Amino acid sequence: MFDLKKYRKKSPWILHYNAGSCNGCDIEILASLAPKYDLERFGVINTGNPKQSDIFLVTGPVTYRSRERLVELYTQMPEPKVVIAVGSCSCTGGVFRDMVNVEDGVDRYIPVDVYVAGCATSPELIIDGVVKALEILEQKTKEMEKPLKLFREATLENSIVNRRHTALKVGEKDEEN
Amino acid sequence: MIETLLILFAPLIGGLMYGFERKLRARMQNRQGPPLLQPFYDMWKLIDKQAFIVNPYHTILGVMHFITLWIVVAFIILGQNLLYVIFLHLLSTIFIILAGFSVKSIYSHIGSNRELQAMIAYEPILIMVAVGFFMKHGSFDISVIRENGALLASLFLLFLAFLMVMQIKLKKSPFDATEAHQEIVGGVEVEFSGVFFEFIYMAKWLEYAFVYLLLMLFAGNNIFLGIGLFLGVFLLVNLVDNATARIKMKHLLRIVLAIGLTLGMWNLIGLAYV
Amino acid sequence: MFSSFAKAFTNLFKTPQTIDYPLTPIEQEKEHRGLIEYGQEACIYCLKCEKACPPGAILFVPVENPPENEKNKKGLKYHYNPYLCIYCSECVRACPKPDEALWQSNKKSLPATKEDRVNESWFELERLKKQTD
Amino acid sequence: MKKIEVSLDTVREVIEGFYEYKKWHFLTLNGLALAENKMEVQWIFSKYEALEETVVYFAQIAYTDVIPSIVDLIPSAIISQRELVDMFGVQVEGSEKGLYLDEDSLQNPLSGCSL
Amino acid sequence: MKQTINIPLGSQHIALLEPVRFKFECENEKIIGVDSDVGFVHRGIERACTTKFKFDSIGYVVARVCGLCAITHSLSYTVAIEKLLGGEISKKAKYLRILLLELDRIHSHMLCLSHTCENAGFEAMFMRIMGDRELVMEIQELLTGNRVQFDYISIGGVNRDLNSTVALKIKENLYEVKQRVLGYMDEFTNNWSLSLKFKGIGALSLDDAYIFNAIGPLARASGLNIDVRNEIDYLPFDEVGFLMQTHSDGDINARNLVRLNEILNSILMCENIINGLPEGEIFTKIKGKPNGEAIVRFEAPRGELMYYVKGNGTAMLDRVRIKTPTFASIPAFSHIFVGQDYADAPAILASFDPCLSCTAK
Repeated sequence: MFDLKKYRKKSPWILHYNAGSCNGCDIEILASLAPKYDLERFGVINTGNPKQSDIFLVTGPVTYRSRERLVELYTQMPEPKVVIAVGSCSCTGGVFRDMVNVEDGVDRYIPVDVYVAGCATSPELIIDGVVKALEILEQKTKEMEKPLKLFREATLENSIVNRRHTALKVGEKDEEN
Repeated sequence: MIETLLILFAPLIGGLMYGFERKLRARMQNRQGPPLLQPFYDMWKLIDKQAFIVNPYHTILGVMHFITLWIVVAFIILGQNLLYVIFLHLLSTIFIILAGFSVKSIYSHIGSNRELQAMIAYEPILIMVAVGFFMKHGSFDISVIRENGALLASLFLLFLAFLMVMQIKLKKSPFDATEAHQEIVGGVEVEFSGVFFEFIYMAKWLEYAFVYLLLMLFAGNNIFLGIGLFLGVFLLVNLVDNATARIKMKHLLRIVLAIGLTLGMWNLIGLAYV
Repeated sequence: MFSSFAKAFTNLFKTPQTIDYPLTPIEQEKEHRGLIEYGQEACIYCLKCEKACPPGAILFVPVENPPENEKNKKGLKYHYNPYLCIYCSECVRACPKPDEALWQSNKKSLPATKEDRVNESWFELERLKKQTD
Repeated sequence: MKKIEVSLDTVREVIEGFYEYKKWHFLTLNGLALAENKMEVQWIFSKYEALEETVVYFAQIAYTDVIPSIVDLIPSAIISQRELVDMFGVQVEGSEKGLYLDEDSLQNPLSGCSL
Repeated sequence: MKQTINIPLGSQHIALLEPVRFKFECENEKIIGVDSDVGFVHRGIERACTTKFKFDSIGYVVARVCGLCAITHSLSYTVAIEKLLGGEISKKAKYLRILLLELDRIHSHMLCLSHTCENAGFEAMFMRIMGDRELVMEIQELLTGNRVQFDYISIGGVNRDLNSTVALKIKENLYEVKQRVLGYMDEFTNNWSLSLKFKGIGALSLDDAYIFNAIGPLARASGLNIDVRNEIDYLPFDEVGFLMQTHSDGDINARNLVRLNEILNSILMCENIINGLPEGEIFTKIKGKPNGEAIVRFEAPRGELMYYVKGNGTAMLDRVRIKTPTFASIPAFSHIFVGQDYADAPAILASFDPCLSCTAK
């Protein structure tokens, strides 16, 4: 089934931000750090510091006041990074879709790599999501290691600025193959 | 030859200790815990990561902290003067404190402040330990201490005081207010990222090597006592970590200075007059 | 303090509470409220579930070649978004033929990635739905 | 639930006379949009250790009226007053906007929304 | 003039589950002023209840105001609608509602206790309580089908019946939880490092509790006898052995002990319910459209929750006012922080058990 050895060689440190959820998913994230589900098996540490984290767990539909902080946290995280939208309302807006003070879903503001459904989501789903995120994290790391094409003209496609951009496109390339 | 190898691999040995400790702590908390080599996976990941440089002094001071600590550990392994070692270790701590003050983050400042206060608490005790060894052997040289017999019995009160210092240096509760993840998000290390955080992370491993090497000095030339002491104290430190909450800085200063200094003084007076 | 001390020490010799989840799968409770499933043959296209759903995670959208069902006069097709669903099972309670046309299974939804386009594809459906109204 | 009508001029005196801080518990300040550009403000109290004793003082006002503050009598009313300002766009003495809403979000979301 | 520093806490911080921003004006780590911003989670649920949803599906929407006291929210709303429609539900449904309400209280209090411990730097205790909390989560999942958002209560009764195997499992697990809770009692009273962290810290006096209208465990720890379960008659709390738990110290330690005692009381209530569950239907159909106004209060794990519902005879409501426990306690919070050390701030904050998503709705 899962080749866990591969994933265990990673150490995803998580950053958690609540962008307006009902706390249901947040307590499930806490529960998945607790003994029964123990995310630390994968090397997860809840750092709470954007500068040292790899995985950004966002819960909640983005409210007007939290969107600024959300983008700020995302930009403070160094590459490679993976964003997981935890719970239905952070994926698409959920039951809060179309409410007045809510932007439906996290991917209006920052690119989301993994969507975890559920209202409220359960620790198993969070673990599934983190395992999925580890795959993407590894791909992104490899993408970043690729040498720069120095002798070509620095067009938008392959300049240094766009390394991040290409790292984001990892998923789409797989689709073609 | 063996010393050179030991010096080269000192951070790795510390890393192994740290990994084992994470596993042990997880088991004490009734969970499975990360794999044994997790600190090294963390290390590889941090090398791959992008690094943000806040300002050059901050990063250089962080790297200096790591290098000085390595030299400290090297000096202990080579059997140099114990007093030098302690003062050089002080220097490395000052580097990290300066690094904390060199950025704007308020958490970093508080962390540095607390680190300074903690230094006031533990530094006299470390010096007293050195003085205790000097009074017994007439020399500060670590090689001399290693050649002679175990001093655990005659320096027992100092040993107890040293156990408190270990909790501070290894950032274990109850004396982990300097790091205090829930209050100040790690204190001085808050602004480091990527490969520069790597140095701080590896400095933590060296801190393990430093503290446990100092501990082994109490066993002198008795290798079995040394191993026993290491295992026993390793377990004890983690058990205490799992049985206490973090106490505040002012309590830390009060407890460590009052109890530690008293114990140390009694021991030194005893050594001088008995 | 000493009871914690003893507890930590005895925990060392116990098997941990942890379930090694992806390696040893957890058996879902039979009563767990998981994904909503749909039986196309039994559906009578009353659209009660669509109206009852609080977030609007069920849509019946007109398509060109609709599924064959004699009750389906308007040429509608059932769409369900598990990433919008709140798993309250209100649709199942609203359904006139529960267990045949619409029921709640205990399966969990899998994590989606960018390729699944959970938001964009649903927007298209919502737009289609709005055009018909 | 006992409902007592008051006017905005007298509400402070009425509440001052009525409220004993060891006997009554201030629940909240509630707004309610009515027809014809009017709204109802309710001050809701309940009694400690009594079965279902709730007293509601209410006043019907226009959106342009200024509601007197009762913070000096009941300090915990401050947060309800700020919410009222945000939600209905009325003025309450000494309470400013911006508890929940930002500049670009929909202002006064509850004023007349059911009409 | 002394120099002061401003220490921010939030809106993203490791000690916080929810976005709230506190700015502590500190003098050498002693807090002398607090500035708070609680509006990060405002989603506009009150407006959506009157414009977007029909009255029969609002029960599922208001449950998403807060994940921790979801059951109390949907229960309060449902009772308010039942009052307006004039229906009477069966006794069995009432008992089952209390059962889930108390299970929710147990797990919420355990979460709060563990979070307080974590913020006090006691990771082992956090893990221990969170590990034991799974026993309660397990039975909640068995009873309702989900771990957090139960969606168990509908207008006219409850959605699922309690069968005998589940009842047996609940009894077993609750017995186990009771033993563990007694263990925590011992730990919270005897651990010297916890007493340094908790005793005399963040105290609220009885008079202040009256003045600031404190509610829930915060008020009961100060000796104020307020528990809405004592003041309402929609559900038969007195039949199942409810007892109010109070303490007189008002500090963090007192709050923890009140919570532990409430867990024990809730376990007792659950056991009484399972032993004396009456026969009957779990659901009675209630028809009609709500008209008129109703105020309903319930005791959420954090304190008093009030719903004001006004209907106008159509499927859309006129007004749903949600007054949540933390909302009412914010003036008291700011008062308590002044004069404490910054090092205690996260633990004090966690000991209130704040629920900001309740507050901002």
